[in-house]
Formats: sequence, C-alpha cells, structure tokens
Amino acid sequence: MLLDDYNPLSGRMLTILDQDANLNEILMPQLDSAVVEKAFRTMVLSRVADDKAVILQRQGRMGTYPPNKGQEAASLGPAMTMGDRDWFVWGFRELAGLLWRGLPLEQYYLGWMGNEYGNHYDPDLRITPTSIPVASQYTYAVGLAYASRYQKENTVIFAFTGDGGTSEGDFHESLNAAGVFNLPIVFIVQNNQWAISLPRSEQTASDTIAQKAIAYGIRGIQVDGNDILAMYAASEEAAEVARNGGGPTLIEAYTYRLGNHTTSDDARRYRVEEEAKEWEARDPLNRMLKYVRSREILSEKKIESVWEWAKTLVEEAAHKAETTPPPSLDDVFRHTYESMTSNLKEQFDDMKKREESQ
Amino acid sequence: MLLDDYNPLSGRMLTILDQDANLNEILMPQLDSAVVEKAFRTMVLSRVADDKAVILQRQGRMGTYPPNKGQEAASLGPAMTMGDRDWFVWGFRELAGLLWRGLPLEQYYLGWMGNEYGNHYDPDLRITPTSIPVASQYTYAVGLAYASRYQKENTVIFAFTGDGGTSEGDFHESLNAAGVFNLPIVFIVQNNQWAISLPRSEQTASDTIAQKAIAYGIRGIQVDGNDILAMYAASEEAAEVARNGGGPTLIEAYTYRLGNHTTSDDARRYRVEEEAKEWEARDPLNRMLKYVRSREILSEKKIESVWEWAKTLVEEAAHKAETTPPPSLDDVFRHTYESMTSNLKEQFDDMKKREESQ
Amino acid sequence: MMMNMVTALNSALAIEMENDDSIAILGEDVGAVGGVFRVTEGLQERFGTDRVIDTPLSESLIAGMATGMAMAGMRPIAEMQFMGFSYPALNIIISHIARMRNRSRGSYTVPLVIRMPYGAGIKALEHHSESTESIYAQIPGLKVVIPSSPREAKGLLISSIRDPDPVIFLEPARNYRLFSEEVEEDAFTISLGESKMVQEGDDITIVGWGAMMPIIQEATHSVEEIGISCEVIDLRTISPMDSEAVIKSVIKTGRVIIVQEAPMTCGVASELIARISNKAFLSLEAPPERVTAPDITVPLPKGEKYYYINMEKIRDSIEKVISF
Amino acid sequence: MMMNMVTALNSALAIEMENDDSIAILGEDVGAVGGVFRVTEGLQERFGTDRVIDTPLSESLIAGMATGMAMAGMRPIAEMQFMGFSYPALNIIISHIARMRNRSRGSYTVPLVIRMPYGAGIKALEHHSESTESIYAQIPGLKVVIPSSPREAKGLLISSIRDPDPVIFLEPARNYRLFSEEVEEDAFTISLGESKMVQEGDDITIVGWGAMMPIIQEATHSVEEIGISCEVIDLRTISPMDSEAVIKSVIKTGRVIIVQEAPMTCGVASELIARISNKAFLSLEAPPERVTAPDITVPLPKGEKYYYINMEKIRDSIEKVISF
Ligand SMILES: Cc1ncc(C[n+]2csc(CCOP(=O)(O)OP(=O)(O)O)c2C)c(N)n1
Ligand SMILES: Cc1ncc(C[n+]2csc(CCOP(=O)(O)OP(=O)(O)O)c2C)c(N)n1
Ligand SMILES: [Mg+2]
Ligand SMILES: [Mg+2]
Repeated sequence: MLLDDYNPLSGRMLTILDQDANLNEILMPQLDSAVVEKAFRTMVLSRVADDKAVILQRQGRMGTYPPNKGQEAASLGPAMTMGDRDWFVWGFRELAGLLWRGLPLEQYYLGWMGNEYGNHYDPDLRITPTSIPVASQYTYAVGLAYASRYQKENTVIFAFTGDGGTSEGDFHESLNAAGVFNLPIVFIVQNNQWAISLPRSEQTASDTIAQKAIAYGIRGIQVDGNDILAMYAASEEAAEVARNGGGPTLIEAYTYRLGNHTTSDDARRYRVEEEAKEWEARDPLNRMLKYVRSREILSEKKIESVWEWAKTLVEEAAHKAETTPPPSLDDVFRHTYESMTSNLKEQFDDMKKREESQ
Repeated sequence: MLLDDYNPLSGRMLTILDQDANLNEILMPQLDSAVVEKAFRTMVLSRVADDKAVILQRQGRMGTYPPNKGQEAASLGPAMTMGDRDWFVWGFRELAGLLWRGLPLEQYYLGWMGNEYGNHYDPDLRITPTSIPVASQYTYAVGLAYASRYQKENTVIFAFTGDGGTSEGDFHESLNAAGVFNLPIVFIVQNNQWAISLPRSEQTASDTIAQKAIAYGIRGIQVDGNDILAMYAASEEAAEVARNGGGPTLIEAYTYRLGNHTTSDDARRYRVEEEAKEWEARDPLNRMLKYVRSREILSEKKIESVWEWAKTLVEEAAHKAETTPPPSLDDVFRHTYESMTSNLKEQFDDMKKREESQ
Repeated sequence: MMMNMVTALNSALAIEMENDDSIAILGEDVGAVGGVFRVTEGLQERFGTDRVIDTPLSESLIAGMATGMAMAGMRPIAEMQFMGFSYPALNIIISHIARMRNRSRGSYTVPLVIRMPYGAGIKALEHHSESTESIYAQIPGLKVVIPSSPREAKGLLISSIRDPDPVIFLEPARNYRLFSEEVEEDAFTISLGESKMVQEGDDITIVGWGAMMPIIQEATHSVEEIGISCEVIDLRTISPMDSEAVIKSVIKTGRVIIVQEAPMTCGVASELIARISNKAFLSLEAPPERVTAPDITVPLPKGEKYYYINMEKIRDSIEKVISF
Repeated sequence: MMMNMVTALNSALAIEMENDDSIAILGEDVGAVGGVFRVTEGLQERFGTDRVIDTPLSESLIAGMATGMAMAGMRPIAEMQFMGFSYPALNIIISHIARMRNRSRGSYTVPLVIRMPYGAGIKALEHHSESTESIYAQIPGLKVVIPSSPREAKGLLISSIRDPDPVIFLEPARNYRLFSEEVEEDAFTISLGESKMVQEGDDITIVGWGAMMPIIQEATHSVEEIGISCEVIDLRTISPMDSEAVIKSVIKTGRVIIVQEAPMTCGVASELIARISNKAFLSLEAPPERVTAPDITVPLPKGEKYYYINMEKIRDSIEKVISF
C-alpha cells in the first residue's frame, strides 16, 4: 500500500511522473486514455481560466483574485478520485479540481467578481462554498463526514487547505476529531511553500506537513503535488481506505504557487525570483503535456486545439459572468434568514423606498 | 540523552522509580537528601491540603474545587527544576508544584474560595494566575518565552495543561509557534487519563500524547508522571536544552486523577472503580514514601511528623483564607483599568451610595 | 407534569430525538455524564453514542462539526459547556454558521441549535458566569433565544430545534433548578421572536429575559403594594427582538425600565432603548432606564453581590422612574 | 508633513519603537511585506526580525503571545490582518487580555495594542469588511480606539501604545489612503476617551467615528446650504465612550443622529442613544435617530451599495429629524 510505503517517517515523497516525465510504471494508476485526456483538458482550462482572471482583475473587471498557477495537479488529482456523492470542501485555490467536478466556470468567476451567486452551487455538485477564513472549512468537513457515516451514505469528504492553514487551531481540532471518530475524510494540504510572505520553513518547524498526521494517529503521506498521477494514486488509496472504514488520511501535496498570493500581492517583496524559476521547471501542466505527448494520448494537432477550446470556454464564461445582473436589494436581504424578521423587513422596506425614489 | 533515548517513536516511557519503588540507578538524578526530603514534605503537604479543600467545599466553605490527588509528582518534578526567574504557567491542577515554588497555601485557598486576591501573586514568584479556559495559557507561555529571550533573561517557561487540553486549537498554535521560534519552553501535559468524563482514548487517536511533538518538529517524551524522579530528570534535561537555545520540549506526564474532576463531579457516572483502584497502587506519594524509607532519608518518626506538620500548616492556611475579608466594592471596580473610566466611576459612585444607604 | 428547567429541556430533547432521527447531540461530556448540568441525562443510553456524541475538548470543532452535519441534512444540537467557553467557537459561529445561507444564496443552510448555560448567580469559578448575549444578538443570521422558566424552556427549545435557521439557545444556569412548574409532557412550541406579556399594568413597563424574570417579578410585586402597576414583558428571544410589543407597551405606560443581567455597555438593553426612544418618543413621560450590571468583569463569588442585580435595585429604579 | 493614514500610522510605530525597545510588532506578514496595507513597511528592516515578528498563521496565538510578552514587561503591538480574522483570537482577548489585571488584582497587566483594519467600502472579499466593534466595546478591561484621519491616527496610536491598558485599535481600511493631511513629524498624543468636536453648530448633533466621518462632513456641508447648522462629534474612542461630550451637545441642540457603519442591532450607536435618551431626556426635541447599515451580512462588492452608508442617507436623516 502506498500509504504504508510512503508513511511520513519513511522520509520519502511519492512521485510517479517525475519532473522530466519519467514514469514509475509499477506505481502508475490505471487510467484509460479518455480520462487522461480529460484531465489534461481540465488542467489547460484551469490554467487559461486562471490567467484570464488575473487579467480581468487588472482591468478592474474582477475583485481580488488568488491565482492557481502551478497548483493544478494538487486539486485535480483528488477531484478525479471523488465519487458522485462525495464532498468537495475547498478553501480558495482549487480551480482545476472544481472544474473537473463540474463547477461552471462562469459561476466561479461570478464569485470572484463579488457576487454571492458565485456560491449558489447546484447541491448535487456537493461542493461547499469558498471558505476564506483559513482552515475553518476543516471543521465542517468533519461534520459532513460524520453525517455521511450516520446517514449511511458511504461518501468520502475531500477537504483542502494550505500550508499556512496547518498552523490554525481549526486544522488541529479537525484532524484530531476525525481521528477519534475514525471518519471518512481525506485532508489535502496544498503546501505551496508560502502563506502570503511566510515561507513554509517559518510556518512550522516540522520537516514535513505529512508528519503532522502522527499527532492524530492517522495516516499521512507526502506527495509530489505537481505530479497528477501521484496525486491521483494517493487520493484514490486514501479515499478507498476511508470508504472502507479505515479513517482519515492527511495528504501533503508538495507544490508551488507560481504567481502572487493574490492580485493585491507582489511576491517580489519577499521571495527571490529564481525560486519561482526553478519551480517552473516542475510545472504540473508541462509535465502532463510531456506525458500526453510521450504516450501519444493526443496528436499535436489535438493538443493545439485544446488551448483553443479552453480560450473559447473562458471567454464565454467571462462574458456570462460579466453580464450577470448585480444582486438586487431583495437578494441582499432575503437570505439572512429563511424568512425576513420584522426588523429586517422594516429595514428592507425603507431601502426599497429609497431605491424607488431615486 | 534521555530526550533522545526516550523519543516518542522509541515506544518507551521513562520511569526511574517504578511503582514498586525499584530504582533505575543509572538514570537516577543527583539529588541530595535535603532536596528529597523537601520534595517529600511538599507532596505530603499537597495531599493534605488537597483533601482539606475537598472537605471545605463539602462544608460549603469553598467553591468548586479540582482535586489533585494522584498527580502530585507530575507538577512537583518540573517545579523542582525551575530556576528563580523561570516562569510557572499553570492551569488549575498543579498544587504540589505551586507549593514547591512558594505559593502561600492560604492564597491558593483564597482563590478557590472565590476571591481574586487568590491570584494576586508576588510577581517575584513568577507564577501566572489560574487559567480556567483549557490550554489557553499555552498561548501566553509562548509570549513569556519570547520575551525571556528578547530580554536576555535566559529563563525557561514551564507550561502545564491536561490531556484534554491537547485537543484545543491553542495547544497546537502554541507548540507550533514555540517550534518555529525555537523558544525556551517546557510544555508539560498532565495526562491523567480523563478530561471530565472523556477517557484519553477518545480524546485523541494518537498512541501517546508525546508523539504530538513530531507535528511541531520539537522534542517529546512520555514520562511516568507518578514517578517524581523521572519527572525531575526529564524536566531538568528539557529545561537545560531550552536554556541552551535548543528549543521547546513536550513532556507527557502519564498519571491519573484519583479523585473526581471537581467537587461538582461524580466520577462513578463514567468510570469503573477498579480503574482508580489499580492506579492507587501507583500513587506517587506512596512511591515516594517507599523511596524515602528504603533510602532511609527520614526516620519513621520524622515521617510521622511530616503529616502533623502538614496538617498544622493546612489548618492555619484554611483559617487565614477564611478570615480574609471579602473584596470591597473598591476592589471589584478598581482593577478593570489602571484608572477608572468616567463611566465606571459613575457606576461605582452609584453602588457606593447604595451600599452606604444600607 | 412538574418540571424544573433541566428536566423540561431534557424532555424537549428526548421528544424531538424520538420523532426525528436526523437530530444528534454533540458536545463535551454530554454522554454518560449527561452534561455538567445533566440536561442531556439518559439520552445517550436511550439514543446511542451515534446520536449523543462526546467530542474531544475542542469548541471550534464542535461548532464546525455541527455546521457540517447541518449542511448535510442533519439537525445537530451542540452544547457548549458554559458560555464562557463558547468564545473559541465564535469564529465558526460568526464566519460560517451565521452566513452559510446568505453566502450560498440559499444553496446551503445550517439549521442547528447551540445550547449553553449562561449567567451569574451560581457561585462558580471564573468564566462560568458570563452574559455576553449581545455578541450573539448582533450577528445577522443568528437567532438568540433565552427562556426564563421550565415551560418556556421546553417550548422554545422545541421551536429552536425545528427552526430552519441557526439558533443560539442560552439557558440561565441560575434558573436550572430554581423552581418547577407544570409543563405539558408532549411536544409544544413557542414561537421564536415573540415576547411574552407576563403581567399587564398601567404605570410602567418592565422588560427582561432569562434569569432576570423572577427577580423582576419580586420587584414588581413589592411595588404593587405601594400602588404601582407594572406591565412586565419577558423578551424570550433577543434576536429577533420583539421590540414592537415593548414599544406598544411603552406607548401605553409612558415609562420603561430594561433589566439586563449583563454589564451596561452595548448590551441588548441599549438596543431596546434605542428603538423605544425612537419609536415611542412622544409617549415617554420619563427617561428610559436600564438596570444592569456595572461594566466590570463578573467578580468571583465573594464579590458577586456588587455585580448581580437584586430586587432592591429594580424596585429603586421603578420608584425613580415613577417619581420622575 | 503631509501623511495619509498609512504613513501616519507607520510614523507613529517607528517613533515609538525608536524610543522604547520594549516595543515589538507581531502578526502575519508584518515583516518583509510590511503588512497587507503596508502599515509596518520598512520597520523590520529598521528594527530587526526580533522586534518585527512574522508569526505563523495563528490568530489566537498572536493574541496570546502578545499577552505573555506584555506580562513580561514588553509592549507588544499585534496586528490582525483584518477584523474578520480576529475572531479566532476573541477567546484570548476576552478571557485573558481584558481580565488579567482584574484577575490578579493588579499583579499582572497587559499593556498591548491590537491593531486591525476594519470596515467596508474597499471592494474586498468576504470577511474583509467587518465592523463588529461593539463586540470589543462591550468587554470590560479593553479600550477601543478608532481614528478617522491621518493625524488622529498617529496621535491616538501613540497614546494607545503608551497606555497601561490593552487597546484594540481599529483602522478604517477605507480611509487608509483616502486623503492626506498635515501631521507633525514628531511624537504627539491624543487622549484616549476624549471625543473631538469637529464642528460646532446649533440645530442638531451628528456623532460618528472612523470611516463615517468624511461622509458625515459631506452631508453636513450639504445641509448647511439649506440653513441647517450641525454640530459634529468624532467619538474617536468607543471605549471608554465620551458620552458626556455628546450629551452636552445634545442638551444644546436638542436633536441627535448617530451614524454607524455597522449593522443596527446592538451596536455602539444604540449604547450612545441609551445614554442620551436617559441623560438628555428633557432636552430632546426629536427622537434620536440612527443611520446604520441594515442587519445583514456585509454583501460582496456587487451588492455593497445596499449596505454602505452614503451621504444622501445621512442628509435625509438630518432633514427628517430637523423637520420633526
Ligand atoms: C483566519 C485567517 N487569517 C488570515 C487570513 C488572511 N490570509 C488569506 S490567505 C493567507 C495565507 C494562506 O496561506 P496558505 O494556507 O498556505 O494558503 P495559500 O494562500 O498559500 O494557498 C492569509 C494569511 C485569512 N484568510 N484567514
Ligand atoms: C475552553 C474550555 N472548555 C471547556 C472547559 C470546561 N472544562 C473544565 S476542565 C475540563 C476538562 C479538562 O481536561 P484535561 O485537560 O484533561 O485536564 P484535567 O481536568 O483532567 O486536569 C473541561 C472540559 C474549560 N474550562 N475550558
Ligand atoms: Mg501556502
Ligand atoms: Mg485530564
């Protein structure tokens, strides 16, 4: 079992497709080429959509936005292993995985444009809303997992946070409780080496994030987060363990944030550009591309066309999001409670009158 | 080094004086008999004072009280290794250690009788006030340690909590930060097997508390918490490491709460009496007594007299505490800010008038 | 059946759990011990460890776990051991529980109840006597309920459990076993957001909630003897706040006192007075008064008398307002 | 020297750190980055990593660590990245920082400052626009300061740093770079607990704080044209609250509006009105009014206009109160 062979004390990180696209055939997960193609497409779409978001922000057409560039494999791998009724509990930097899951890109854009309808997901997607307070989403992931077992749903909860998130009390309380209750959760930490300006080495003194699992008596594994195959394989195994009553796993996805923390950030203030350069050589999308080429999963022409396809989708989504009407007064008031309290109704009526008189 | 030999992955718990009072001569710390005598006296005093507190509560002369019975060695051992300027950061169940440190027993009683003057410590004692919100004291322990280094005091901070405390976010955030800043702290967890009604096994799924150190890249050690010599030895080493810039250590003191959680609790509701019985055989005070006898540190007559001495002190302290006048109106208002705000002054004057007119 | 507040709450929980197996209780020591005040006594035995869950010592997790359970369609009832230990959970309560519905424009809702004992007067240790209810009352998206008697407790708790929105349910620890009264054995509900007219009167309106109600009644009985007729309102729900009923009463009586156990500043009483002084302005015949604790930390028991409201304080205030 | 609020705050920090080496800054990204709003820019370079400390992502720890530093005799200045991320620290703030002095009857004190940006109007993500200042204002033992301009910011921050009690220092994010003004280069202080008479007037008293001040002034200027003379008070410190000055003013003008960015219920405005309506009762010629946000979660930017107070809202309210 990978989770045994690569346990946090083994000192080993799981890689299957290395940065030069060398493949570990023994560990390679069985994926048919349609799936690989779809994964490739999703990564491309994520990359193009992400770049577009940065541009939209720069043009004043979107609010503050956290770029995903370089981290596509870390959320996509786990997403590929999710069952239909599994839960996707995200933080704020999991675009590729969300696209695989089926989140309409225009809705994603809408959220970052500052409209709550961006979180108005189709409940069948089983995606929880964006969670900005770092690591807080881990607490409700535990509740979803508890309910899953109680309701005999046999689902697994996939919960994401970042390396910075591991320092929050909520990270600890959640992993601990998941261990105690032996719940079906896969905790994925996207260790992208930075939490805004704080490097991973100053976030915690532990050698790996994966070894934090030991504190909770649960499984842990450090995975090359830029290797889609390794992320897939580790998530699949962790999910299977969870589904069979084996409890939670902590996956450290060892990756890198190639861009700024958000569009309001300037990473040059705190990190040397060479570091990012080095990591560009390990770009998960390039690696995937090499793989797709070497295995001849897609022809060069098809590969070309994927970018075109993505650009078209992205433009459409941006257009849809931008032409979505802003929230109405009613939208803004109506969802505070199931039905408006009388106090709120009074305030609403007052605003309504103001609006109408303008 | 003990901290290496008994690291949390060694699967070993440090015992020097076992429950039958067999001594591991090799690991035995060098203590001259005056110190051993004082330690014995302190344990007896703690035991007698603790039993008295339970009685005082039952008689309506004290408020809710958390008995320390059975845990004397776990706080005393570390206290014995503290330097004059070191800090003693306690929670609410560390009586023996506090007595060693020099906290006047009447002041301890006064606190549990419901008077803030119970926390009005002589600042030279370097004891922080009782901390009821479980594990929250760990956060300020980190700050004290930071200041110690910044001020070049070369002091060590000894911070206590319970096994239940390890589940709080504050435990995690504090150990993590102490690791990152490499601070001079010894974190002592009194694992007394219960957090009110929750057994240790349901508090966390990790095999030991000590192994939680691995999550923070710091040292950890599981120590027989009923063995005063082991607690001394481990604390001494951890303090020395800390003082020499080696950073924090987590000591799990494996012990047992022989009494109820507090005087409002009835442990029979949730645990079998045999368990407590078994642990009585491992009582730290009996063990100490056997040791004192076998080494002939005190004559039988002297041993007898220690109990008499303790009883006298305890009666005096109880009397002093009980005859301490209750807080005045002024006491209750004056310490909210350095000087009363005008709003508070108005409320104070109002109450004063009421009081005088009665 | 005669019940005290503890047995009434226990009865509400048992009935609802019997009827709806999506309900589960979670918290510290809620199982074998039945909670430190025994409100959940016997429930784990009856409904199993899956539905009455002893959690690790992690308040933020308790709140968050309940959130997730609710999002998945369960009806969790979380217990905080004391209000003073609910603060570690405030982030989850403010940032997620109160907002999940609005954040997702209704895709996700969080129908849960967080119960906790609150208030002073039980000679407790530090942090066991808090009444910071206005922290909760000010958060949009939360409802905040405070029963004052056994019967109220049962009816309001059942309503809270069935409510589609998150409810913070504050139980006045002092009243847990203070008195018993006749309470229906079966389920019944009391609407959230509706105050209770405890007693009609003409001269002055006295408003309170929770542990203040018995003390208010002592005071109003005592002034009745000197011919002052008090209208007494139990707010019952501080969010939403039934200020309409209070305002109506003040328009009738022209005088008002709000009695609040908490310190004065930024409490629920100030909100009520702000509404009254705005909407009953022309009816007010005397300045609206508050009887509250002073703006200090709740003293430990030996000094509690300087903090806790007694009937004399209320009575004096009534006389002052009446003679204005 | 012309300064905006960011440079004024930075100047205050630099001067105080220069003069007193027991002062240290701690928080997330306060070092190389100088904080997300650049308030601590350049300070780490100047004073070293020992005194400008980048902490792990742990707000409760930040508050607690600052507590310990203060207990040991340092003067820590902690930064919470946004008010919406201060909630995980509430337990430490309420349970320890506010109480250490009283708990120990003065043996231990906690002279620290916790700075944080607050308020809406910066088109931010969720949780970045909070104004829950009344949570802090209601806690005995804390002082709560809110500057409205660069000069005020500098003088109040220096006073806060030197204050013997813990101060929550709330910086209106919207005003950080909204305007510059002449600010003394050297140290100067502005007393905590004293409001500022911004403008004297006869007809009505308008009270506000923080980001509301420029909007209030827009509104008062616009009504001056129609002959309404406004007295404008900047509260500056919401705890302790200078209600005396406000009451004095209302006794003169007979009319009052409190402008509060936060939602209505249980805010600082309600406290002020409760005090006014009690102590200026006979002087009031019209109902005291509040202009506040509605009781909803701050909307994301696309809906913010339904939440945020603009000058028209204040102006209409003035006209309403004047014509009562
Ligand atoms: C509780 C909380 N504190 C602070 C912030 C501000 N903040 C947003 S993202 C971030 C860093 C997060 O780092 P990490 O968890 O590594 O995720 P990454 O941004 O690298 O994906 C911070 C401090 C926040 N959102 N929530
Ligand atoms: C934050 C917080 N939550 C709940 C409580 C109530 N409480 C007091 S002691 C205790 C159990 C503590 O267990 P542990 O840490 O093992 O210490 P022990 O009592 O066994 O010494 C609880 C839940 C509290 N004091 N603080
Ligand atoms: Mg990161
Ligand atoms: Mg314990």
